[in-house]
Amino acid sequence: MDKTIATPAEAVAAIPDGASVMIGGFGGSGAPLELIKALVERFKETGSPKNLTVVNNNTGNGKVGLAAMIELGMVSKMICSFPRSADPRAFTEAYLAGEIELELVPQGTLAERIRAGGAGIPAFYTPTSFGTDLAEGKPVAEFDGRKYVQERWLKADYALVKAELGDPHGNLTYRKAARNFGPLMCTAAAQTIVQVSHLVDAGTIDPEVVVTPGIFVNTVVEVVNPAQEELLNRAEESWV
Amino acid sequence: MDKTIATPAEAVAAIPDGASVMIGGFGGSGAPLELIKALVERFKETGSPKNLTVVNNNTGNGKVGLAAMIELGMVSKMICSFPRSADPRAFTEAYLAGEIELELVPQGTLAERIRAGGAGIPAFYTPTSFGTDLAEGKPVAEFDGRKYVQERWLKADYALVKAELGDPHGNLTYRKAARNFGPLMCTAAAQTIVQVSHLVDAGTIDPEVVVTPGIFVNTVVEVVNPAQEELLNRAEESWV
Amino acid sequence: MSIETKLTNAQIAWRAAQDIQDGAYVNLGIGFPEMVAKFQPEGRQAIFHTENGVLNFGEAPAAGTEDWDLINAGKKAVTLRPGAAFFHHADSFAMVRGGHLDVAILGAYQVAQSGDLANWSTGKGGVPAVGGAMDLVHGAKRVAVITDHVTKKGEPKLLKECTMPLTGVGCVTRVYTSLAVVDIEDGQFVLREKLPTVSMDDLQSVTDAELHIDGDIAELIVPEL
Amino acid sequence: MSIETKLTNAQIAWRAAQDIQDGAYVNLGIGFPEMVAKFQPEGRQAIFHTENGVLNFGEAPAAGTEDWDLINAGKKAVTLRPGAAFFHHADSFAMVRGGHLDVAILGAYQVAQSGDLANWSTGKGGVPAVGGAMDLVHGAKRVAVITDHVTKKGEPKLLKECTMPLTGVGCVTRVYTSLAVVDIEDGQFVLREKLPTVSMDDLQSVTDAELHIDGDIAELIVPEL
Repeated sequence: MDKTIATPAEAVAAIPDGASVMIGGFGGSGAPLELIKALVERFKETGSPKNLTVVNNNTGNGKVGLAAMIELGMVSKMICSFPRSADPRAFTEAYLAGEIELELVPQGTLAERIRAGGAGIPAFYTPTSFGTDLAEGKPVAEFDGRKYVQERWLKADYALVKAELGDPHGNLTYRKAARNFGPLMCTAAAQTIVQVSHLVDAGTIDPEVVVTPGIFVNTVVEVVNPAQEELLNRAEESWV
Repeated sequence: MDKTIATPAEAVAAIPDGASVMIGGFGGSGAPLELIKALVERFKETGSPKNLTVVNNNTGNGKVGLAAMIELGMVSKMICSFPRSADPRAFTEAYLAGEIELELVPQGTLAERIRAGGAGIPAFYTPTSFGTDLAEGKPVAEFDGRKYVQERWLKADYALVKAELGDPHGNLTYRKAARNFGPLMCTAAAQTIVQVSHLVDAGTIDPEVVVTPGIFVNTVVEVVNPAQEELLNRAEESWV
Repeated sequence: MSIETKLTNAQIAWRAAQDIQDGAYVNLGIGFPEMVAKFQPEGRQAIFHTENGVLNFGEAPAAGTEDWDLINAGKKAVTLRPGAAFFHHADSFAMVRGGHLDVAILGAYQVAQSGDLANWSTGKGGVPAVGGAMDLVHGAKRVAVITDHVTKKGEPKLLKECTMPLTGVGCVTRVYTSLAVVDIEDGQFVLREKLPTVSMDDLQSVTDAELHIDGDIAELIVPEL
Repeated sequence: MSIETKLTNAQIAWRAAQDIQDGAYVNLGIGFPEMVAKFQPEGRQAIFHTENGVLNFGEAPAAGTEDWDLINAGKKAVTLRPGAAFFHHADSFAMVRGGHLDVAILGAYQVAQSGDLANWSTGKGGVPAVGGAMDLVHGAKRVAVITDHVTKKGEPKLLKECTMPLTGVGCVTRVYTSLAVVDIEDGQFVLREKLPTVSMDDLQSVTDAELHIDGDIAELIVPEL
């Protein structure tokens, strides 16, 4: 059992035009920047992948990471809860120009839809968004005298996730609040690709502290000392 | 913030007749035996609590733990997936005599219903049990060409759970496969009472390895060297 | 309109903090509501939850010592207190939606006497963003709003009905404003406290819906902060 | 009926094990199916999942060294292999229901040519018990059954339609029996392998539904175990 691969470029090489891609992270925390950078570089060299549907809590910040993907025109649709950031220009401009589609989902509903996708639950009911514009067109049902909105699972072709420790089975731990959407996205994609800051031997991670069991992971690539989006932005780095 | 209490007897003192009680464990692994024993002793002394609805994966084994509760007549209804064990006589006899009601739920549906109860999801759809006797009377819906059964959340008045480490905030870790239903039940009860094998100071448990965050726990009681049901049964212990 | 004195945002946050019990689990909205954490009364300690998977976080670290993997929902760096826990987003919103938070304190564009809240979209175009607000309003045991009593243009924010897109229906039970503390009960605004320098008539004149009175109206304290 | 030779349970388990690929994630039902783990072909290692929250467990420990917090779904003590993980029941069944298992191998009272499976209740009263069977049949990418070809009374178990209460509808795709390997395709039993000592007529005589032929029928190996 060895799910490791040598480089981020190899890890993302198969992602085709038109794919749906879940990208972990909440803002910069947990963003798999080296996997994203490999995608960006591939796009700059080959023009692919493009027309991507990306699932992320946000829509990037500045000119690196997801924001760079959007500014370069790789993304045709965003599914997210909060398309704002300190420097949201890439998304804002594309959105106002009608160049990118937006499916806005309340944050807890986004998380639960992804979990449902991974857990084989095609639909569930939530009180969230009842009576609001974001519930328009969705079935409503009453349980125990309260009204709820039906939401559908969310799956993707690929998930790109950043973890802390990883072993060749794909068992993962995360770092602090960088955990956020990572464990959910790992479960909900047909192919889950994870960059880990430390690749360790099978058996090194205590089975008690594994957050994502390897069954949810297809590919592991070690990226030591990964970049932090906040620091890249403070240094005004640009991938565009 | 101090959720600790001195003894199992005090921890379970408020559970009234007719309460619904989730009890952690899969067979003996994870069974909170000292909390159960305190309930049993209270019942022997006072005749309460009785007419309990108990949620557990099983229905006890031998003459200790949940089996003793059933044999003593404390339980009027079981919600479980697998009412069999090496020595299932307590439940079998009560059930065949019509003295105890049984709601049989597929194991994954039982787990998901409890999770849904804790997560504010009043209903969800699952492929499990579609077309079987256990789906009778439940709404069916089709998603993407496949049929699913609607299941409702499951909540309880109390949860009795066994954990390994616990701190005064109620943060918990578990021991090996004794984790099973514990983290779910902690989230789904109005009052969650946990026996921990080691009570430690706040800050001792690494925030990365907390399995149940304290927000889901109301009462923590330390029980060092807790009994293991399998060993009690091998020693032919009886609480009846 | 003759209202000259009003509470600052910090003072509103202070007032809201007085109602948070020791040991309460609390979520504070991004921005202004985050200030509430600073004003916990002596001897009480709330446990703060952030949507992105941290329970029991503390103050901001000193500049230069930030860990950008340890942030709150507003993407600001935070620290941990003893007894903290990390968890993923589905567990985080299980806490929210499942009714495990004692209090959520949010900002508002508008609040209606029905308890409807509008705080996510002005409805005027631009880029809409909702975040966790729609989950929070249906999850916490108590949903309170802190807000200036009127908009920057002086228009009422406490309305008969919201005109902006709703965040939630019938979800708010108390509003802390720059002029008053108002409960929402049975589809009515019930005035609990007001600044002594503001008359009932003046207060009503900047409130779209009727302010009802049910028992004494206490004096809204103006703390020195 | 002239069938004298048949595979033992161990031999059926051996045959089923030959179809499990290296690195496959596998759930084995309680009892007889657990035997499949013993017969993994040289050079392949499957990862075994148990409903009660363990991935990558190994063999039973020596008697006297059991840890009763480390058990499988059959409540038998197990050990761990390097790269194991513990998780709670909802995550465990997310693996099952979410389609993350490659193979589930279960026992059966009856299997129908439609792929319907009955393996949880004889329908005759007593205490019903379902466990995780109904979840497993709708979750794993491939659901296979291992079973004697007939009941202890000699009645067929491969049927036109199940008469006992169903575990799942149209879920089984391959049946390993004591006499044959049968695939379920388009609502038909398709014979893939049979014991060379058993004639087609004899095999059909102990099979309620028609056995179809689609290409060669291979010889079912009788391993020496």
